[in-house]
Amino acid sequence: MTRREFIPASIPAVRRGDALDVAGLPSYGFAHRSLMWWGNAGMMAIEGGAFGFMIVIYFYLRGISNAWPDGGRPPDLLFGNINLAVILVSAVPNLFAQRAAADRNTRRVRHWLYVCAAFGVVLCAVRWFEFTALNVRWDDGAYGSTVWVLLGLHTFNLVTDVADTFVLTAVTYTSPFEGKRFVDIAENCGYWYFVVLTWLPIYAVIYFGARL
Amino acid sequence: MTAASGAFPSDAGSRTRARERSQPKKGGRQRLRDGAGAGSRAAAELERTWTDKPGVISFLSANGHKTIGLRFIVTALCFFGAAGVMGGLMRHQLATANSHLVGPDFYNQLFTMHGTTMMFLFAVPVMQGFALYLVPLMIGTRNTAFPRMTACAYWLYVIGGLLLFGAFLSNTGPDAGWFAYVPLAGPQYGIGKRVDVWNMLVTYSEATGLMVAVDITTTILKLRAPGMTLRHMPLFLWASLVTSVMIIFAMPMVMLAANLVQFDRMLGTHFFNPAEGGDALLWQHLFWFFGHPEVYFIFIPALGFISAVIPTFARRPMFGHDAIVLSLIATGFLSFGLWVHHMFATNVPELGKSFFTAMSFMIAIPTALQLFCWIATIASGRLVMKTPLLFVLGFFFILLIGGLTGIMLGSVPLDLQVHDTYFVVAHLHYVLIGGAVFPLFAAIFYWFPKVTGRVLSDRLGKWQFWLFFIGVNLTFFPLHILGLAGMPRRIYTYAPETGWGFLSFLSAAGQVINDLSMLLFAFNVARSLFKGERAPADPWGGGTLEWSVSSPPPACNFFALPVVSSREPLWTPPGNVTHVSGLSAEIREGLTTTVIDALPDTRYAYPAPEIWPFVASLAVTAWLVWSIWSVRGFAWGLILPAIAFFAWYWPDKKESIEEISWETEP
Amino acid sequence: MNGIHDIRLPAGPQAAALFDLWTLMLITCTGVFVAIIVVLAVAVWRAPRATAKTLPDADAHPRKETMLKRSVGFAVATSAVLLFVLLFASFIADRAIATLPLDDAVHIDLIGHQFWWEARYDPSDPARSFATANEMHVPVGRPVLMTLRADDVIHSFWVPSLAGKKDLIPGRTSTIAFRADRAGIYRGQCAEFCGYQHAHMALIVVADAPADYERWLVVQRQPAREPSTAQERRGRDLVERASCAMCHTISGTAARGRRAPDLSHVGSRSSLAAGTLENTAASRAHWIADPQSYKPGVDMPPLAAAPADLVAISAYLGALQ
Amino acid sequence: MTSVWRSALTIVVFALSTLAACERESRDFPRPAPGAEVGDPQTAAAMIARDERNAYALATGKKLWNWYNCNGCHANGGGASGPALMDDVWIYGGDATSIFQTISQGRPNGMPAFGDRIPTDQIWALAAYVRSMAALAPQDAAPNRDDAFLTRVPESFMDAQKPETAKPSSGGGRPR
Repeated sequence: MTRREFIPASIPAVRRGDALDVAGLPSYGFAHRSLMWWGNAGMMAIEGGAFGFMIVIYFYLRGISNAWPDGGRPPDLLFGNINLAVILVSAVPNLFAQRAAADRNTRRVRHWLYVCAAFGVVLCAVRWFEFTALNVRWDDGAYGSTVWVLLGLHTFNLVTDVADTFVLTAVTYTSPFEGKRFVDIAENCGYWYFVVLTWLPIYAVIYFGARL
Repeated sequence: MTAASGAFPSDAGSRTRARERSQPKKGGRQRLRDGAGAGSRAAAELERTWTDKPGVISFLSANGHKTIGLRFIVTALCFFGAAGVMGGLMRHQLATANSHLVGPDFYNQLFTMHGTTMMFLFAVPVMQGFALYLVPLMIGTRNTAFPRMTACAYWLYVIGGLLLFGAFLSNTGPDAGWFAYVPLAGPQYGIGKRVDVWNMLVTYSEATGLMVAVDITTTILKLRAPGMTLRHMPLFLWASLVTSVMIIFAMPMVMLAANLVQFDRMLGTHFFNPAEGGDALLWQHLFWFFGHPEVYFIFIPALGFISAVIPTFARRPMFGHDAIVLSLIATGFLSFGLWVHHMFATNVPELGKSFFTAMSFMIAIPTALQLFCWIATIASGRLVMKTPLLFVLGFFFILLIGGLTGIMLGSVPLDLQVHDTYFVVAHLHYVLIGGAVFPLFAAIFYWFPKVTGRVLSDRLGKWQFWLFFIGVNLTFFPLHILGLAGMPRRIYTYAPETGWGFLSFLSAAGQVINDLSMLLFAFNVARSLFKGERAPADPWGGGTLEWSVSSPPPACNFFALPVVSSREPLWTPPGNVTHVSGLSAEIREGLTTTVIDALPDTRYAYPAPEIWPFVASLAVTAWLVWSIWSVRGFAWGLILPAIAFFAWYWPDKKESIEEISWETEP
Repeated sequence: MNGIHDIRLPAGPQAAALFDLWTLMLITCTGVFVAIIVVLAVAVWRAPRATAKTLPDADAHPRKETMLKRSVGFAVATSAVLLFVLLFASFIADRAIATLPLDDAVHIDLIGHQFWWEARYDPSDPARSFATANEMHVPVGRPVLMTLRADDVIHSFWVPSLAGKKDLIPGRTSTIAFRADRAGIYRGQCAEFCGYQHAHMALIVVADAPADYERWLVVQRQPAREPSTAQERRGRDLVERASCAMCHTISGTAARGRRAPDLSHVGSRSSLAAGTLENTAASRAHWIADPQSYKPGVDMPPLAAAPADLVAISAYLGALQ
Repeated sequence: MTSVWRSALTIVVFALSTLAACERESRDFPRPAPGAEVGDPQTAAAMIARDERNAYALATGKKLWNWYNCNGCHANGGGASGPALMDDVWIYGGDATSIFQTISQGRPNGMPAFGDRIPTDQIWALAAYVRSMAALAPQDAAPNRDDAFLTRVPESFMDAQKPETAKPSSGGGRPR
């Protein structure tokens, strides 16, 4: 988040007789001033809800089953830890990309979006190995089903946001380039924080829910 | 009252600043801005900008909130009719013992389709349709926040509904009940593709509900007219807001759960398979955690209708406005703590059950509070005895019975006797018909003039009301007694010795009366559309903003966005600032305001109509249908929606140029 | 196949407690309903009439408002109190049901199938254990402790005149206890939707005087009666040779199937096919010849046999007292 | 716009397949009928048409397979004392009529004759199910996994077997 986004809504609207002239208002704003932010927040609430429910299901099934993981070994930690490290680091270029968007600096935006996209690709690759390191199949039992769906849900968010990043990077090359596209880029970065933050509990559940 | 004038300083500095900002950037030609009232050149330009062009493509591309909202309402009413016919079929199958009108296979599909259609394809969409149509008019803006997403939601809803009925007509109708309990709906006992179709339909309708909910929430929070602080928001808006927020928290659950069942059926996962560590009861928890709030998605908007109709027809502001707002919010919260009272007969821990009993009793209090506030408003008002008010009074009578039987059902021990009997059927129909359908008709009679510019015949309306009132009670009251006499739900026939015949026959007779009243309504609508009396802007003397524009409203809703300084702007003298000016008349532009006190914040360019929402809905359909038929389709099908959504997002050069010329940097 | 099946005719302590609770709720709620509707009616009747043209009174009379505030507050408080009373009553009834003395209880395993009930008596003791289907006998005055399990989908055990419901859920075991205080025939029916024949899944509970009950037990524990007439003997041979034996058990014969009701004493039951048909020689023959016309979707296949054979089988089964 | 055409196509396909669904979804509960002439080609064709494409018949066949304890010898089609049925090797022929005869009249080396024990309808259902085990019946009608311990790949997503191809296959999934 940048300072600029925290500037309170100053009101350049003025009275003209009994009318309120808003011609001078900006045609877009960042953070909670933009509708995109609210729509994004709604989507995060929905997906966050789904994650939360899935975690509840995980512990519900864990609670009623006498062996967890049933039969198999818990997932190997290696790729999970790599993913955790990479995704945490990826928050940094994401922050710069968001700043650049808020400053409406196309060059810097592109530059940082490239870095974000690179991180995204790496993460998708690591995610692939994570699935292979779960040591269980989705149809091996309730445990397998739960971890596969849990990891799958987060992968879905990961992949969609990476795809968005690519598309937005491409859009920065189109012209004319409307200022409100910077808001979209900033919001996409905001969504990436959501991907990072939701990974923390999901990582903990998948890798240590079967070890505790 | 003076909040408006106080909020907008009129100092020279800001005026000059504003003027130089408002200079166009490109090509010096002076831009046409709104502000002048109807009849001006700007007004004509606004109409042109907001009117959709004729033609199929633009029909599929339309994203105006009035168009989409109306489409939602009409489609939902069609599904209402279809589901009603199914209900009638069931009542006539049960009218006599050992009846052979339909067999068990078809009967199971019938009651599953009836419940699914009523809950997923009628009740929630029709309420959201009303919200889509009315919210922008009531908050004084020109469209909802995300019109294209809402258009996409509508197409998903229609296609999902058509797929469900297509499946039903080809003998693939879901047959495991609208609650689809596993294992009956699971991979082993849910034979064929029937339950897959149900899961898909749920995914569709919940996706629709969620998209619309996000749209309405954002619209109400960010697009209110300047001066419409939270305290000045009419109750209908509060109801819509609470409902939308509830939907955002409850619907992901059922979407997720339906997909888990689908995974069990399609991929061989074991969420609900006890032999492999799953649990059949888990589904009931997941389903009812959504399923109980679902009732309130239907009920709370209806309360909004009531709170909109009563003040107008009692000629006074609602008594206890703040109390009602608080009880709406309280109801929203409490409704998430009730789900286990659908599961008292299962072996969930006893202590938990008592807790849920207490919760179920507690939620009666906010509802009672609203009820008393309404009665107080009526008692202290001067009544206009028109059809909408009549339906509201019918609502009191029927909902009260439903609510009281609801309290009985909330008690664990009593529920163990009447659970899954016809007593529950009676209860839920009293609640949903009394709590949703009567207010719905009140709303239709109340807002029909605004939507169509014609008034529905009041005489026919009163006939319809009395037929419906008698019919509903005759159809559903006997079911209470049948429940006590031990008649279980969802049986396709019964033996004469059980002695359930007579009351079932009465119920079937009542159903016929309901059908008559519905036909009368259809006739009334058809007749009034062509030769109903013309409606002025404010035929009922209502006080909220939608009555300040002509009936039907202009395509742009308001030639100049209003500035409000009270809860019933049409009933109170205006503030010293009455309207907004300076928004573009050449592109679809609106005004965003701050969340709490509704100060002007930014100008907002609404997206122009596009075909992409429709294409995207087709792509999603392709994916979901494909996923029913093959596992690979579930993975690869995702590519189609991806393509569609990115094509949707990709900027359109002409549009960008136009918008940039209106752009002002923050 | 016909028995008492009504919440309002309790025949056991629990059903009685529930019926008292019901009566209390009914009275209270009716009172509340009448009160509110009367107030509303009076309000509507006394309120002056107006038209859409009438100017709305934007801010109503202050004295009137305070009066309204008081009455609304009073109404809310009253309903809260009433709700609390009902809540209390509900908890009391709950305890009354939970605290049924269980000494020398009759133990029965009840297993729900699509679409019939399997009852196993004395499950713990193989020597004395036996199975019956769709018709249970219980002694008057002694508590019955049932263990509920489901074989395929969810069913629900419900005999309204004796006790509330309890679901039979696959993969879970639940228990329910009840007591019949009056001899009689009580009808129960599956209360959770379980498929095509959810409608034809009745369970007859016969409450006998202790002596009769003991007599019944003795008969049930014996193996199936040997056929006495030639016709009956023919019937048994047919049953053993034909498809019947694939699913049904008749103790002491070659029929040892485990998938369908135990027929060792089917002649002693009052109904066939979980309360679908009265148990007569004719109905038995019809049922065996064409079960799907009575219970479409039931697992029993039609038996392609000559009428004479059907009569013989029916006679044999009827003799299995 | 490619996605439009593809989706439109898929919808048409779905519409057609739902119409075809009538035969997949119909539940025809067996009514008394003169026992089918075993091996009579018309009957065979009719029965295959009715059962193999019909989800309810296949599910019934699967239920009977468990009830009549076919697993005792043909452990889940994997094979034990009896031959495996999930692979593509058919000693006495993999067509419905041959399977019908195998069940009703029995075969040398251990397969008993069930002709007078199991009604014809049920034998046809069993035959249809046995074919679905090897994915010789339409996949969209084949049963999904059981609510039981998973011992084999669900019939609904077995890899289709080609009776002529000789190499035995694991059935597309991990045998447990």
